[in-house]
Amino acid sequence: MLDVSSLTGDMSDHADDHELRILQGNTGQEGEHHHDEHGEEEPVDTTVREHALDLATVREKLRDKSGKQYWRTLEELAGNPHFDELLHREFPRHASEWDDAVDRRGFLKLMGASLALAGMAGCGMPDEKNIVPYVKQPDGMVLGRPRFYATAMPFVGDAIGVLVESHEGRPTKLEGNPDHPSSMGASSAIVQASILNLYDPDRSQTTRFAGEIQTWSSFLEAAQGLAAAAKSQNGAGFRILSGTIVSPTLGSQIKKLLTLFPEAKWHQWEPASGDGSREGAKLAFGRYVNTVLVPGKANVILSLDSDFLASAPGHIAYAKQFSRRRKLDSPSDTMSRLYVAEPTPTVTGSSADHRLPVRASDIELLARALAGKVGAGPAATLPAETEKWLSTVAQELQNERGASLVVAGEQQPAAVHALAHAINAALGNVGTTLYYTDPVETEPESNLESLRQLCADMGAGKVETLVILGGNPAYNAPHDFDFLEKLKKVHSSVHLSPYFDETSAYCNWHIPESHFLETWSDARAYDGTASIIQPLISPLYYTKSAHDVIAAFSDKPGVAPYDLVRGYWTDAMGHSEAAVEAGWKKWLNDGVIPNTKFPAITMTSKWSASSLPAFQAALAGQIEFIFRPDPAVYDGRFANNGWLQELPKPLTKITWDNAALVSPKYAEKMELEHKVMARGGEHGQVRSRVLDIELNSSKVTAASWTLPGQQEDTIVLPLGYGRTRAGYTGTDKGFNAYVVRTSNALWVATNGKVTSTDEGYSLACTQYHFNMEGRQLLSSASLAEYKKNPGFAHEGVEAPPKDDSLYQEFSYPGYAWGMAIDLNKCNGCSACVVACQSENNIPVVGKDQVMRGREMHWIRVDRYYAHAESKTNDPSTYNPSLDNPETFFQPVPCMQCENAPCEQVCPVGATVHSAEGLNDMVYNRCIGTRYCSNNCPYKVRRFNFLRFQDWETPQLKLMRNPEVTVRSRGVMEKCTYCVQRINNVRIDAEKQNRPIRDGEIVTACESACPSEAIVFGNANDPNSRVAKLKAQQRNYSILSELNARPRTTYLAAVRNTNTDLVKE
Amino acid sequence: MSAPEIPLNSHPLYNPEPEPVLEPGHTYASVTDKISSIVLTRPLGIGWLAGFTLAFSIVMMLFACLAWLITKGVGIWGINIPIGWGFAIVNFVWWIGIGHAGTLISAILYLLNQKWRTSINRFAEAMTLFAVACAGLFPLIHTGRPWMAYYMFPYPSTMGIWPQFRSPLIWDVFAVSTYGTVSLLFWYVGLLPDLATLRDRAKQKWQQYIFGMLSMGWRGSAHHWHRYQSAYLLLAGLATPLVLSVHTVVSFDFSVAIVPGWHTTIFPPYFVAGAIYSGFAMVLTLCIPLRKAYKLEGFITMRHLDTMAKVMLATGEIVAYGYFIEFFMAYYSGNKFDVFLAEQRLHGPYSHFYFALIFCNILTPQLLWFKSVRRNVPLLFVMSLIINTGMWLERFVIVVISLTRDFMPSAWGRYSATFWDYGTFVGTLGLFTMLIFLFVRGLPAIAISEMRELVHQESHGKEGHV
Amino acid sequence: MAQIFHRSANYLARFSLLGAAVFAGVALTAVLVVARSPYITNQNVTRDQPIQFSHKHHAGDDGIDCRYCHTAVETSAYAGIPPTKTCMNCHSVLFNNVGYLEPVRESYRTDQSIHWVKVHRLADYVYFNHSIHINKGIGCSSCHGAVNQMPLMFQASPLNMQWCLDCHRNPEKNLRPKDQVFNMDWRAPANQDEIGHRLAVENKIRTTAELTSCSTCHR
Amino acid sequence: MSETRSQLYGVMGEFESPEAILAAAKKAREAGYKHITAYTPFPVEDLAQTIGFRWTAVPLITLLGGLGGGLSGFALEYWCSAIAYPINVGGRPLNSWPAFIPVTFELTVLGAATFAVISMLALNKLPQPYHPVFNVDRFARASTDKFFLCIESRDAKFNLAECARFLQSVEAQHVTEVKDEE
Repeated sequence: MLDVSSLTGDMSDHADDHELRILQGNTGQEGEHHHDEHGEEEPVDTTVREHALDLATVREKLRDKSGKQYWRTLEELAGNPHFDELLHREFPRHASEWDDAVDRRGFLKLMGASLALAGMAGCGMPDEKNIVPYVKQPDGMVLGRPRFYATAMPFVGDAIGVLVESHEGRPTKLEGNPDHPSSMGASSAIVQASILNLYDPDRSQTTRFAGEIQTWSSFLEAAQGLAAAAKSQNGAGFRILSGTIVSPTLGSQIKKLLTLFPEAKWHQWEPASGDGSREGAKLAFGRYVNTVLVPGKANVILSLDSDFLASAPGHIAYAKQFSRRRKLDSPSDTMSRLYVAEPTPTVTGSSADHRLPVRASDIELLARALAGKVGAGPAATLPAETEKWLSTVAQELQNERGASLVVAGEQQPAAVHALAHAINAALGNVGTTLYYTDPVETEPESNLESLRQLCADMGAGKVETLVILGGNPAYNAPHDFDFLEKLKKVHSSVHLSPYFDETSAYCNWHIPESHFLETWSDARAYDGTASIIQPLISPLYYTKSAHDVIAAFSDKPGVAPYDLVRGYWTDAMGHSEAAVEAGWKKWLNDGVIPNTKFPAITMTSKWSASSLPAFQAALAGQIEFIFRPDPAVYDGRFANNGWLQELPKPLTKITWDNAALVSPKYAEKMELEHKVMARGGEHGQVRSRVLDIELNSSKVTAASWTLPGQQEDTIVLPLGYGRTRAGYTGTDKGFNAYVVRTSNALWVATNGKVTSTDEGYSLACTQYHFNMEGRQLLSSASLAEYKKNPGFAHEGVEAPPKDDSLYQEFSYPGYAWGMAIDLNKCNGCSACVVACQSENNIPVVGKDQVMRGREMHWIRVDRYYAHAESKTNDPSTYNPSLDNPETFFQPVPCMQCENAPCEQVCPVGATVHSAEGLNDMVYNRCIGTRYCSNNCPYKVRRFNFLRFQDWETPQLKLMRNPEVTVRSRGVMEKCTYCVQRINNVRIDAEKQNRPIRDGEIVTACESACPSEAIVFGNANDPNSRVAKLKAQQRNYSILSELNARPRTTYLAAVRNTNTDLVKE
Repeated sequence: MSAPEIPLNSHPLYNPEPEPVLEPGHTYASVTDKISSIVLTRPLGIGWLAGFTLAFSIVMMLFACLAWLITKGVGIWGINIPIGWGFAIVNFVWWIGIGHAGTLISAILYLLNQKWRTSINRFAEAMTLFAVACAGLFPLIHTGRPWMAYYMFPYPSTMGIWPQFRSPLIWDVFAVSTYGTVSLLFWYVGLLPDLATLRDRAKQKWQQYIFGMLSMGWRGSAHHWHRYQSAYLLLAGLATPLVLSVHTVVSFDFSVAIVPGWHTTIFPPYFVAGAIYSGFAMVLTLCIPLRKAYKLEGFITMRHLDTMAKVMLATGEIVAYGYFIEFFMAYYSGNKFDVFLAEQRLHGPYSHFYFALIFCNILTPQLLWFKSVRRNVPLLFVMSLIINTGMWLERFVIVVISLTRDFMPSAWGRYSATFWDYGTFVGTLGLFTMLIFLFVRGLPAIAISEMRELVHQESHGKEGHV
Repeated sequence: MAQIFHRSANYLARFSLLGAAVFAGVALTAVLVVARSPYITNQNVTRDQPIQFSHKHHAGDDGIDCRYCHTAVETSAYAGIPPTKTCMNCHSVLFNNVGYLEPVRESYRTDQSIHWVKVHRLADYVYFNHSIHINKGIGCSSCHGAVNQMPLMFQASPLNMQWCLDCHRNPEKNLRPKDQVFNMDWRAPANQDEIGHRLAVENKIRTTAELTSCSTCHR
Repeated sequence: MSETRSQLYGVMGEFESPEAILAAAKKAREAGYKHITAYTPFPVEDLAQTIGFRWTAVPLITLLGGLGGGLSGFALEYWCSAIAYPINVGGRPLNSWPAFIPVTFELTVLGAATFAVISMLALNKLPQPYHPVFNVDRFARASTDKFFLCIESRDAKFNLAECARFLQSVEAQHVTEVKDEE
């Protein structure tokens, strides 16, 4: 298939503009696009029709044609029967991807996709549908039954084990792998969304040289040439730049290469995960050490600006362990207690029992003081208020020696980490609530210094060949490094990346990177456990993995990744092919390689806190700018992912944008009011003031956003936005914070100048109103109160008793499906939202539609600030209660009310009750009066105001879950408790004539939830988990006075507050 | 001139010094001639042509809006979640309300034996039909899939599914279609003798044919009249409860739902009163120019305007009472959602709509207490326009404001209409006007035979029959 | 005034009014009838297939079991259309050079799928599952008719929702002993009512309320 | 009109006022004529009774129509919701009769109204665009300002000369014979 690659990339260029329109919810634009675009007549040589085609001829025909002409020619070719046949011949694989509902046109369009031949979409289609069976059906495949494969998603110093649901060879959904340490069966929003990246039509599709399409083989030749050149001078001038690498195979490949080129250098750069933890460990122990937390064993946790529940390696596992310690079955149960000191609210901070807003730079002072208090270093003096807080915490940490835990944040400097190590050691926590292992990453080093050195060499013209494995330094390198200018001095540069991005544009060679579901590889989890990454689908385009690229420069070019991985593990298993052969199948099946978890090592401190230089506290009132990865698009690598772009960020609830986060006090001072717009309003569109930020001798214009709970003098600049070459979805969204980020102030910057402009910027915010208006929506109490009054959630609301009706009520003798959501565990991470989107084919509607209040998420996570007040309901109007409000999250799916208000008002019976108590939604009966939505007190119904679904883009067709109807324009939709999963499990159970077991049905949101907050099951079965939860006194239903009898109920949140810190 | 032997109490609207409902000196022939000539002989004036052309072009715009709507979907409007209903439903309720005056005048006043109804009932009924036509458009087009709207009718489908009769929307379907049909019948029956008149007076053959067919060969024989009157009386008797039921059912769309601001028991009476209120306002809006243009002051006298003004005043007060009760019940019940909504109406983002509504519907009509105002035709005309606006605002307040602030603060939103919302609304105004224009030139705008009867009564001091 | 209409106009007028009413009624009925007719349901329509495959020959005369080709019918939602390989199992030796089987051999040679024309088409929003019906004792022929009598395949049942409901409301009419499920010639015995009820209990057939809940078939 | 063979339908006289025709009709009845018809531009009280037409079936038919409409309405709703496809809607009972009242009411009115109108037309033998009386030229005024009395030839006592004389005797003007063309 090599040659065909020469057809593709160019067209993908043109395709880019159109294929993704739909992701923007920009309906009515699809379909004839390519014809519109390339419609005009041009003389075309039709001799090609005469004789049968082979790809060589096609290439011949297309050579030196470009743009419109190129398309005309392709459309000519598309008309040629031989060409069609050729496609079948060249892509038999795709033929096998179809279930039996495909028609010829769809099939050709799929071909079109892999050739980016969307011009063929116009082909006529026969009125009858066709069945396209396999020629030779793969072994073990049963049509219509999904299969699950274990693999792992490598992600910044971690690998998250996943099970991939695959329908007839199409991966459609990711689930956590219960056997994998960093997943434990759960996942995160990013993991859930990564499947969309696989099918993203904007992905780069072919190798290019100087922007022109080239074949992989021509790159191989070039690479060998470069290698030879490098070899001749011992590798001097040969550089590799990669992200953090946790793939043992890739690591060893690179190291082997470096042995070939002794003078060559390998640099690493991860823009959003700091060097602090690395260098901190080195500072404390004299060598790089990996820290593994065991929050499950901790009774008291202090987080020093660490968002360990929602980011950084292992966070899913940590969230799981932590939530298990927040489990309350009865008032007699105990809970762990979480203290968080942080500059800006995070998911972790919001779950804290006590949270202290501290500026990022003062965290170190806090750490020093704490060290002093626990005897791990010299004492330090704190402001009175903080002092009181910290001494209470210190006291408690000491009371819980060996069962306490202090965690330092990724973005905190080495010193804080070193102090944390010292404190944990002093508290005797090492070995219980945390332990140390060898580094997980192949080659730990200070990323900042590494990149600094590379840039220096590049600047000095010392770099002949630069191979960039993933990453996007042109976009995310500190701007004082001036990476781009220096890159121009590099003689030949190679960039491997999934998109033709900011960096690719300036490199000679661009190699499209395979998605992790497309290639063989391996990766280590945060605790060292290794997994084999197996391909679930052969590459949709002509993409390659880092293994291929490194191999291309090695002495054995063109070795397949599979052989490399096999080879590495053969060596690792003591060079015994047999051992690997024996284990291989099981490794793939389980998704983990047994006994590869790193053993705990004992470290002795080679450092004392007293050796720290004197601490310079920042001037009071001085504004501090801090850089943070975005909760959705992270460092920008997910910018083109529509699901993540449209995911409301846990705290701000903003979608499609980032904003400079400011504190209410600062907002009041600068008069940065929020203006709720008439269209969409509180649920959709808020206009906020635009700020000009001058920082580090550079300038950026950003929309401001007032965030309650943020430290007064802190402004957060979230990274990852303002991409210029992200693709249709991600380009030109938000502002680019990297522009004002310099190497000397990588995380915390001061001496900036903020000027508030008089212009406004409309942000798509899905939940603006932050208080509960005294309604019983989210009920919470302190542990003490709960013990005193376990039924607190039911106070002040009188729900009508069950037998109050004049009429005879319906009974549910069989299964009664129900859900219980433990607000004590939910930390708002929003994994459920994306999981639901992926499972239920929920469309992305785009910023404009979100601003009109039309996002389609079936489950939303409401964020409330208890007791927060503001006379204008605008956090920008300051009120002390906004300084550090108690934050709660409440996932809201359809409540599946037994007395559903929506059902009674539907004129056509499109939403009615099932015999098992589900509130069925029948799309094909719905005529779209929207009466049900009006009458739904929980507002969980979603309406297809326009044609939001993409019916054209073939890649997205492949991604759809065939078990769920794809809704079209004009119909209402909503959460169904994943009825497709219920039905499939029930059918299997019935075939065996047995009842459904508890936990056999897992809804998408439930399985994704890292903190086990969501439990689904049969409420009729007293032994089911859900029934037990519903039996708890904490269990209540929202707005119970309406007597809608929701099947989804909530367990009231309980905060384990420390009475010493409660202000009188 | 009404007869002294009639006891005072036998006329609910008895007027001690009644002035004529018909200018004196008219004969059977003269009324017949004056009214039928408008249809038969009078040439099309510039005014009519200009007005009609304008109305027609607006209707074309309506079609454009509908075409775009069908192509793209209801998303082109301002609606969203939580505000699932916007202009479409507001307009629907407004139009259907206006559509109440006609049947009310012809039916209820007929039963109440009000002579003054005679000269206005015909075009009031016509207005009803056209208003219902405009109203009927909206429930159809506001659905996400209008081409599936037939699901709302009970027909034996291959799916074996039937409409859901607990839904007020289904009640609407039946109420509105019944109302349309009965109004049409009522109107047509009333027209029969006049069509015969036109047939007999027509000069051109084609006119004779058309009116001849429409009049079904009416001969005005005593037998005809006998059955005719009996049927007409029955229709009046049926239309009276019907007219009350229709807006009650429309109010159920809201009061049956649980949304705060919708779920109130005051709605049925207060919707009906509001309907009559806006209906009469619209009758005034139409008949004031009409009597001027076609010199019908002799038939539509000050007495008519005065009485209609009084009816507006009365219904206006009922509506005011409705507003008051909404607030009263909110605080009296202490229901936190209702209380909150009540306050939102006064202080929320849409308060200006509410105050505008109070001005139009409560303050303005108080002027009608004064005879001088009721007699001031231009002022009356302006007030009728203000009240029409006010009633539209009332529906906006009910539909939209309630939805913007319901149970879950997290889901609160706001609404603002788009170009297409306005386009569709204005379009129906055009449609209505165009139909009125066609009507006044195509059919007798005043019931001729009833006028002749009136001449008879007036000249013989005899009271109305029945 | 002169008479405008001829006397015949009386009859014309009355007749046309009556006629209009009658026509409306007839038209409505016609629509409802057509909606149930093969014209819409595609019932009993045979379609041209790339290969004139005869179920009568294979299932009837040769007595090959349904499951030999439709392998997934007991385990999956789809019965499964056999891959070319399945045909070649026999036809690599039997009739291995007759012309009308060339498309099969070609497909096998060139690794290109045979494009069969769909005969049974359910609407996309209906989720029919073969396996559960088979396992609960609904025979193939209950829906597909006597396939072993069909030289060319056609859709034997209307496959509209009303038809599905008829069985979901009282399945016992069609329940058979498990061993009869694949028997194309099975006919309901005289005592089907009693047998049906017994089987319904044995196979734990769900209640009508459950079987007629929307989400049983629609998602 | 004289060319075509025609038969006599009756004799018709014209009057100026309701009172005049009322008086004439009385006299005609007293004179023993059974088949008399009066044509007036608007309903004249007692006229129908005077010429011997009292009872009409319209109200009864209307009542039946109303009952039919209402009953079928409720029956439809009950059957759809409780028998044809009984399904749990928002926990409401299958027979939610209070919710069925509005439709029942509307259909009652619809049935009654339609039947009232149809019966009125049918009993009046409408549509009937052709009728002998239209042959009389002056009859056009019957829908404007003149009142006509017609003694039909099917009356047992009918005799052209006598009837004409009789009509003149009650001050009828323009007494003409009404011809019915074949």
